[in-house]
Amino acid sequence: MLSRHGIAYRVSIDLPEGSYVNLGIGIPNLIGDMLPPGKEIFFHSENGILGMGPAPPAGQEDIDLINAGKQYVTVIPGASFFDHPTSFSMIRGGHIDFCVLGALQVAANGDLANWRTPGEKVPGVGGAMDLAFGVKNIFVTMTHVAKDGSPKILNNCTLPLTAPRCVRRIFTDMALIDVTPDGLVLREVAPGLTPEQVQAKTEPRLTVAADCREMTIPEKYRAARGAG
Amino acid sequence: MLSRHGIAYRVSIDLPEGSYVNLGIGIPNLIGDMLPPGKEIFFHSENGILGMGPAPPAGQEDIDLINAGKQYVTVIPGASFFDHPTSFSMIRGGHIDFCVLGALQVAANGDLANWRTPGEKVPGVGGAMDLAFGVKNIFVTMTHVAKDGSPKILNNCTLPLTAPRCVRRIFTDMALIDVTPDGLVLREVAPGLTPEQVQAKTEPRLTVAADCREMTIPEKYRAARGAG
Amino acid sequence: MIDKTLKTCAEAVSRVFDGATVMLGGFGDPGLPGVLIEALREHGAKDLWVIHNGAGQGDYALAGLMDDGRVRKLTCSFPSHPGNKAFANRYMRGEIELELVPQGTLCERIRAAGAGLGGFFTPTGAGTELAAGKETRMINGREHVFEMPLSADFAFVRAYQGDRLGNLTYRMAMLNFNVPMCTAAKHVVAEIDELVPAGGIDPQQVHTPGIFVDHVVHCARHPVLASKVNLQNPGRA
Amino acid sequence: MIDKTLKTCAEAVSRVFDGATVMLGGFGDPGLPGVLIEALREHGAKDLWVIHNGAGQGDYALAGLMDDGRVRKLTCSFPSHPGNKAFANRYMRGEIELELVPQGTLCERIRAAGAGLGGFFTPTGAGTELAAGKETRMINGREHVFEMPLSADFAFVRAYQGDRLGNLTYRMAMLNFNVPMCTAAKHVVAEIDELVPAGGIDPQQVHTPGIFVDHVVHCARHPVLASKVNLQNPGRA
Repeated sequence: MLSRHGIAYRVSIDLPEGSYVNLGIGIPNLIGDMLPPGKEIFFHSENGILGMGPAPPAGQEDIDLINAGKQYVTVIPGASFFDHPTSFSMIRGGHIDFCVLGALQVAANGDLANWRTPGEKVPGVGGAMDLAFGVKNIFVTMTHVAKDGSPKILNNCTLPLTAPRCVRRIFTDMALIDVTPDGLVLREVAPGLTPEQVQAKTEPRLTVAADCREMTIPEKYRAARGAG
Repeated sequence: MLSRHGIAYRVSIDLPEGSYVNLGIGIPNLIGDMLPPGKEIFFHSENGILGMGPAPPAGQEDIDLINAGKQYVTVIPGASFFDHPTSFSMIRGGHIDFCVLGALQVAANGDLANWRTPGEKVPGVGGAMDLAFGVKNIFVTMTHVAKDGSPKILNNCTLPLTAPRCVRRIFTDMALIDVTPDGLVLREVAPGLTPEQVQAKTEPRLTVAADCREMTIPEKYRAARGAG
Repeated sequence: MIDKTLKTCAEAVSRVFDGATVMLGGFGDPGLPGVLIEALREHGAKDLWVIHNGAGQGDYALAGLMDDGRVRKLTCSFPSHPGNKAFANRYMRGEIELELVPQGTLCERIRAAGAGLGGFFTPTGAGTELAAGKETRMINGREHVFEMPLSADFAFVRAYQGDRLGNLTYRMAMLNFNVPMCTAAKHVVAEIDELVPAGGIDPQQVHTPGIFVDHVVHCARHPVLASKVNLQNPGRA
Repeated sequence: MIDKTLKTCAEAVSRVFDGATVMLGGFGDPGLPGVLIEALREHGAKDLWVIHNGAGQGDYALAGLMDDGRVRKLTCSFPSHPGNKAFANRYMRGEIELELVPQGTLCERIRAAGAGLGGFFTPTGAGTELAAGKETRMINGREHVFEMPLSADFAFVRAYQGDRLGNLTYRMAMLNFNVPMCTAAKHVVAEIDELVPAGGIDPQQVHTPGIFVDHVVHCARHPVLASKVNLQNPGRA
């Protein structure tokens, strides 16, 4: 099993140098710190920033520099600021290469549900739909199962969709799974797990890739197996 | 009768301080020089300039600073540059207060024809339609009659329209005429002319305004009566 | 001489009428017109239709306006921030109507209004509950949703520099909704950190040309906002 | 390290294929990618669909490309400049197809493609011959015309400053069509007056963020353009 940081680490390996990437709130937010020094990736924030850097040291926050999650951030050399229409042109126009989002549910066909939780009083969508519809490669990060142990990778989403058929790759604490036209393909399992154990926690049938392997993850990013 | 500069002078009186104005090619281009010192008007150019000033002295042209007519221009303090979508948002979004255009024909209902001349080999529309459809107040400047003496203010335009029902006021070498829901209203005549003489060169019936008067135009802007 | 400066935000909001549609700029704190919103609270206009990305936070600015019971309808993308108690309470009692719009569609609808367009087709939301009841069309093999322009009677924004002609610049992430909102309302007011002379802003660096702005008010930022961080903060009085 | 710089315009146009759609930036001379267009003439690709505001002038750049018989179709707003003999001759012989679009609609269609929209309704042109055969709709009591996005395989522009990341700024009236065209093509190249280090452009002053640009080429302006005026001219070698 991977820790949250382990999931973020595994995603970071799949982001190529020179790519333009939007990170959602939660696990995706940990990815920036996982990149090796010198691997240049441009992080986009919906509120009009391209080229976000690490969080500022305490006391050095700039009142006018926050990300879409309302956290204070910094920018790297070569960054740019722009207005919302330009920012969402980047998203909807297919200019962002990767978006890494959290998910409540993912279906076998790539349907994503991540904007509306059951029983919430006030709904809020923010930029989630724009990202899910607009970005070329949607990566999802999440725990493989819900707190009650039920699978989050389902035959069909039961929660309201963020976007249909948008997810390309799923990164969980148990596995790396690709969404393909032929269904879900298990590419990697977390250290110590077998494909069968992953399948047991996944509703749709997984095709185990011929070269399915155990993830290479530093020891510090592994986690004790969860209750699920 | 007014000279071309006389027509431009008469228009300049009707442009209030603080207004945003787009000037077409030809007579409208003369208006900037007619403004009294200190009357602050912001001139817009479709290619992305707000706050155009007078033409530069020879040898001081800037290669990157031309207007929509491809002439070298200058800018005044407080000017701004922007891209085409922003520039045409100003036009189409109703932000420009006045546009002064030349015309081939104007109809009694305000229809304007000014983009396609008879017998031309290559048609070109440029920004003419955007301006005619988008700007709040369309002012037309032209000679009252064509070179062959035929009226250019007609019951119906015979040339392809630039925009229907867009013209608000017509400035010619003979008269100032308003387009109103009740038809054309003659407000002013050029020095020495009578309403009857203007009507004789105008196809639709003109309503002579109760306060119709002779224009106040400096002597230097008057012209000998044309052959028409 | 053109002079769009006003002395006070009270003066700037004085024309707001009951039932008016009001765009409030900003995303989070950057670009939020906190002083104008407080002036609007003082002013007293009610039954407002507010257009903003969120629903406010804490008890200042928009949250305060909601708490005062002055907002009839909110068009936004993200009213579900945990700090939005003022909205949540009134929404759950059915006292505020909510129009929930994806963030990119929201800013594009505002831009469309400012640009004089009659609406547009966007892929965002097609097949989801946020597109329920909306016109859809297949374009280039993809389902699109038709969205209408969104305009307002008033738009209030916070900018960095401004001049007497209404030209504005923004610092960093202040641009956000402020740029399109300035184009989409009948009456636009910007509160600004610095008043500079005409020509004090390089014409290539104007973010909002003065043609879109009716008034600028030079004032310190709203105290809650200005107090949030200490360094790099042009909003401190 | 990201490095979008190329040494020559020849290299930058090498991928252009027969039948490609090519956006050429600029309005008049400002922003015109004269060196790239000359490289495209040398390159030899034919049957091109060119999108540009006009049809070129004189015998250089786009006019030269037309004269060489390499343009199959032109989408533009104003091909009727008296200096456009190369286009006029071929057009009257029926050798070039012309799609005539009002200038504001042209740039908005390009922007729509870059912004991932499926088209929009505009009042411009309704009831005129340029809207003949197009879908129309009454919106808020006014007739609107439906216009589709306009994208391209390649976009070539001239900018002022650029960096290795593709960030661009423009001087004065150079922005024009270049800003939207950079967003609307699969492969975007900018020739630039000055190459600056990453971070050399203030993030608030970037006109075209590098995400939209594939390559930058640092080179003197096309000799015809650079020779036009003597002063205030950053394009002189």
